[in-house]
Amino acid sequence: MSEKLYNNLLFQSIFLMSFLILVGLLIPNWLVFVITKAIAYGLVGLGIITLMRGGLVSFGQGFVFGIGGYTAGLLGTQAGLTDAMLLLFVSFLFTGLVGLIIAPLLARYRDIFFAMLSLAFSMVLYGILIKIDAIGGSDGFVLPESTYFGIKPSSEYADYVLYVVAIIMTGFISILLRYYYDSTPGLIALAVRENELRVEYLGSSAFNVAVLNFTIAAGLGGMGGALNGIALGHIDPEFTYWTTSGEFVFISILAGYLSVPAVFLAALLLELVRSFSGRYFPDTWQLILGLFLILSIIFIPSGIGSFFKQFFDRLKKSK
Amino acid sequence: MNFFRQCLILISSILISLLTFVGISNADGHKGFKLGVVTFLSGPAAEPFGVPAWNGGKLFIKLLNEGKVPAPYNKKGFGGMKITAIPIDESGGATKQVQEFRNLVQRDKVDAVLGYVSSGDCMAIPSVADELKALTVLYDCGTPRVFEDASYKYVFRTAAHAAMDNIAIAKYLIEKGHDISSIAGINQNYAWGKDSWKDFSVSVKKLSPSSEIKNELFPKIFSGQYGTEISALMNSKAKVVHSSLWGGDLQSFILQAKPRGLFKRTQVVFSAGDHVMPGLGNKYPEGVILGARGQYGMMAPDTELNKWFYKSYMDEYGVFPAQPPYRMVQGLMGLKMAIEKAMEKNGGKKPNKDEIAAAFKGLEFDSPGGLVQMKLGDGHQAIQPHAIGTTVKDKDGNITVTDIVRYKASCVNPPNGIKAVDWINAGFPGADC
Amino acid sequence: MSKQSLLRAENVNKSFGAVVAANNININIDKGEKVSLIGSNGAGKTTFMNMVTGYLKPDTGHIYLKNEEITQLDPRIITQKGISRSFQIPQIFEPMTAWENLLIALGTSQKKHSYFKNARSKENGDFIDEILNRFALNEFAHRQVSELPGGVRKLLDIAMALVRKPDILLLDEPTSGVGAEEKYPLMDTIAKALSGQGLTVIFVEHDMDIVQNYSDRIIAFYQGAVIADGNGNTVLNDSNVKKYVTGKTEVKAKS
Amino acid sequence: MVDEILTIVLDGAIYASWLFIVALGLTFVFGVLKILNIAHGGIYALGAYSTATLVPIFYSLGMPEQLVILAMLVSALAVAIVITPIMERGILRRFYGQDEVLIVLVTYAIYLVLEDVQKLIWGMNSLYVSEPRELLGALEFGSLYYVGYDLALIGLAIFCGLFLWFVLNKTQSGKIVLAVIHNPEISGCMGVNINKVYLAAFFIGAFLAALAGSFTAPLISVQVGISVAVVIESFAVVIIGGLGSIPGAVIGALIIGMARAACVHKLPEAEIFIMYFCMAGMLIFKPKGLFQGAQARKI
Repeated sequence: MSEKLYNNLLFQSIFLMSFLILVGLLIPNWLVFVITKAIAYGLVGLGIITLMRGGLVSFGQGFVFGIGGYTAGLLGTQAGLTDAMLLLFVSFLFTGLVGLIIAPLLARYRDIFFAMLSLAFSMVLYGILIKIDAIGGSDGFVLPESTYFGIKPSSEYADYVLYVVAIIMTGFISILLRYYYDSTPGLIALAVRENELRVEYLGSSAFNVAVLNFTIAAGLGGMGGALNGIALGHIDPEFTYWTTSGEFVFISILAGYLSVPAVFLAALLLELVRSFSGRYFPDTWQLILGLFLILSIIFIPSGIGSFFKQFFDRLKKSK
Repeated sequence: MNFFRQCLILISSILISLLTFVGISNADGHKGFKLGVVTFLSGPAAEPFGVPAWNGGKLFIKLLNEGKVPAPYNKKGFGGMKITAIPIDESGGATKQVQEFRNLVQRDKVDAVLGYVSSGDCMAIPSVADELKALTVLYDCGTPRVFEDASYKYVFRTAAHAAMDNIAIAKYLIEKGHDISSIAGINQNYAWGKDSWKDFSVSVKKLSPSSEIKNELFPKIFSGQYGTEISALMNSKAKVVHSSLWGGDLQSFILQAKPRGLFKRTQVVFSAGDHVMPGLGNKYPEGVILGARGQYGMMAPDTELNKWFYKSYMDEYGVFPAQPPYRMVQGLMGLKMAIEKAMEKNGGKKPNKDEIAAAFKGLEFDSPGGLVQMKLGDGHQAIQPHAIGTTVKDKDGNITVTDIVRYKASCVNPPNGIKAVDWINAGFPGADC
Repeated sequence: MSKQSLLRAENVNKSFGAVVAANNININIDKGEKVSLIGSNGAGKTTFMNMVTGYLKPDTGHIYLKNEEITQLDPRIITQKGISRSFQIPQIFEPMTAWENLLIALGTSQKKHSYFKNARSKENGDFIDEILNRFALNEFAHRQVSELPGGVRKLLDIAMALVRKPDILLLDEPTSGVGAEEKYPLMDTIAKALSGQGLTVIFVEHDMDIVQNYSDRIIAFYQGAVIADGNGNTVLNDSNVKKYVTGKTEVKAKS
Repeated sequence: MVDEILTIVLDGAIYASWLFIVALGLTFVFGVLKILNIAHGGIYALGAYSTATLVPIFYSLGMPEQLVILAMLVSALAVAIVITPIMERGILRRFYGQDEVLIVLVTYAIYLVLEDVQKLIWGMNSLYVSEPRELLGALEFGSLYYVGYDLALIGLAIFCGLFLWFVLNKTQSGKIVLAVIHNPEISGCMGVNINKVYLAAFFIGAFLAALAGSFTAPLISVQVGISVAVVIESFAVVIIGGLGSIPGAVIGALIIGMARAACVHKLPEAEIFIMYFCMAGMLIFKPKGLFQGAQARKI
């Protein structure tokens, strides 16, 4: 009985979440903040991974990242909605809806064409955002400070509270996604990745799989964008720029599509490399980031997730 | 027990990596004064702005630490404390800068942050600065909205905002008898460009109500190609073309417009036109009216402090200092004065940020560009005297600035409590010229 | 044998540029028949199969399944309506195990899915084990399919098509790419697995011995047209078939 | 009125020519190698830097002014010669056959590296080479002056396009390239050395990128950060025209160039948006671009 409990996904996740929440009390504030940002980026990466499981990679997740961020920001500034959890949730739903609307346009395409068209969508959004002066144009705008159930935490704890909220919401989303990946439709998505023709001849629709996965990816990206905006307190059209989208693809390729926690680890790694190289090599941080990308693609082609999987598989066997 | 073992490994690896990072970030000790300096070190704004500004700042900090700066800045460092500067790249957009700012404050635990060229960054940073209670000095950016739309406790701007640049140019055009019956503008499509054009066009309309706006172009920042815009400006046949372009954009615009005769046919005015002169040299067109966003570089006042700074910079880098180094040094001077004033009050201890902020409020200090007064935004926003001139070729064929008209700070800056736009619209009430 | 028409092609034509791939084809197949399609390469048998499964659309003509027109439908819909197929080169999910391949095939055949229920449930497992058993694939269940021998891959491909319990199963050259000595055991396994379900099977095959042994009706194609249709002896001894399909070799009578 | 239309057409044509030269290499490399090379913008910047370095040397050697165009060609060639083995042989080759999107990411990483490489080699100062632009004098059109050099860009664009078209369709090696574009596997089986074709195609793409940089250098101040906008502008051209299509690149460049010129003259508020607007329209009505040959889906 107890053995079963330890191997239960829900139990493991809750254990990990509580551990991270406790750790958040011990680590310095900046790291809490960096982890929160990594979670935001990781959510978008998780979306791309969901797509990757169905054989697609989007090079334009800045599109949904931006929509999520602006949704949260505009609800905050225009509608006075400041509850972080509500903002995250609404952004998730709204961006998911947008994703559902444009998914049929994109779902007909595969490989590089899918990637490029999604990138084009993100650029169109960028073009629109820099044009709308009412929401700050290229400068973006500042978000109001968030509240939680009507309470505004004091500034020393604001970061930590958001961190806790991010961990809990992301934790449960990750669990749901894991269930989805292991469910029959999740498995069919993997099959689409391997051989779309066969899936069609088995009577399932690769198109529907792409639409569903893109919608999920959009929702996750939107939530990531909202979390990023809330954490930083500022959003601008840079959210949707192609360089931002490039980082998301990097996170998901570094993580691989096998493991959910690996995505967040990859996002954290990218955040740390970026911020430390920016801090210690302000003149050449792009060079370092670029080399880091190339080397990790060369040496970990199937992603950190594959290490995770091997590691746990071996543990299981050795038992 | 396999899950426990997994957890143990995971936990210990996370802990080890965390400790490593915490160790790195706390490695350097904390004795002198730690200053985060944020300026463009990459991207198109680096060469014309970020790098010369930081060159000036680096030199000045070095001389301060050595105690080689003339009075009243002759105390070593900041009130005897050695200054350690941490330069950070400003490129990547406002959102990235908010994060870098948090890193500086929370991870590097800097005592103050000096920075920001981009108006977008200046709009984004202050609210975070107040939230984190981090002393922040904005040294360059121009948008008037920072202290007009909100007020902040820990944020100061040691340079005048952009309204002054455009008001002074409008006044100059009229005083020198230029034809301003029609105007056109080419400004970048973001806060700086839009505000600059609005301030200029409204000022001209106020001073000469009959003048007509022909053409308002707002190309994207860093677009680099202006062929079509130049045609449109020349087709409009406006008498005056105004531009607040800066950096690489301004350089490219000049290079592309000059052979097409724009500068011969129209009176062109650059509200921030001097900082590309060291780079362009004699490719800079003649007869252009320009401001330097203060009395800087070729339009600097003839004071001891300026002569000292001009010479030190020239000796070190081999080019004359344009506005960016002046403005960064101005920020450092303001910060130094505020710190030393706070130390006088608290008996020479290292002051905390509340003490420095209190001392900074309403501060007045001399800079190479003239007297800086923290008068607007309830003592958080500086005003300073201004100068406008016209380019001309001297007898050796070198481009220099002539016909310089100097404006008192109170002549081209609104009084405390009035928004720049409102002040212009009202016809500059209370201007003391 | 009931005379209820299961699959019917009426006046089906298809050409690719100047090449006529289907020339006024009329075929009627009843429930439970085991039909083989023969003809040299390019004769039109694969084109016919592809039109039945929806990969190609006829230029003119109609195809009916149980009197319902399926001419313009997508492969996926046609599959859902009851026509499954296997492939000449097995189309299986290479990095997965045989067991997982069947799990996916099973998943695609299920109408309702739960997004939060693990696909590897006991009932799914039992079902797959039974199929594996039927195709004698038990020992390969948990091996990655890219490592499996050709015959096993063929079997798995067919097994996947069968999971959905189709009305008609189309087998595209089930023994191609398999060593000569393995062909008969393979066909035996297939025949055994397919038996007893009243399943209609249409297969494309080049080996005339296999055609004779495992089908009760043969349709011969030449240049896109059906040149003979009937039971084994009739078709294989048809002069046109001899000339254009089987070549000069005399075919020995069915023993 | 006529004057204004003439101006718009001329401005649009100049800008379109520039866009076309920039996008041509990108679309060609995509056509052959199926790589969307984000580092294209970085190579463009290297070309500009290399011209800004070589041309002053050329002048200081006292060479005749008219031959400066040779110096510009040489500088573009030099960039292509240096960058091709490093990028194609050294890095990209490892990834052929892998996921195309992975390769896009690799080129993105190379783009980042190139950004700082420029800084490390040439420092932060901006460079100017406006001299070649004075070579061809100025021409008067209506009430406006145009610089001969800018108009010559139109000629250069036409030349580049025709030259590439000629090489591909009228020469033996060009036909081999076309065969590889059509089906690399079959061409490989038929004895075509695919690796060589890829190397050559990448070289041509890199040369075109560097050439665009070379000929843009006299127009701008060459400095860090000139590449980021180029990536997106050439990308927009290619999306509108269809990935991998040379005629598509012509049309894409003309659409953006003309639309932008018309906007600047008649509707300045829309200028920065127009490129994205064209792209959005194309995505909605013809998502594969005007000249897209590749099929969208396997079934």
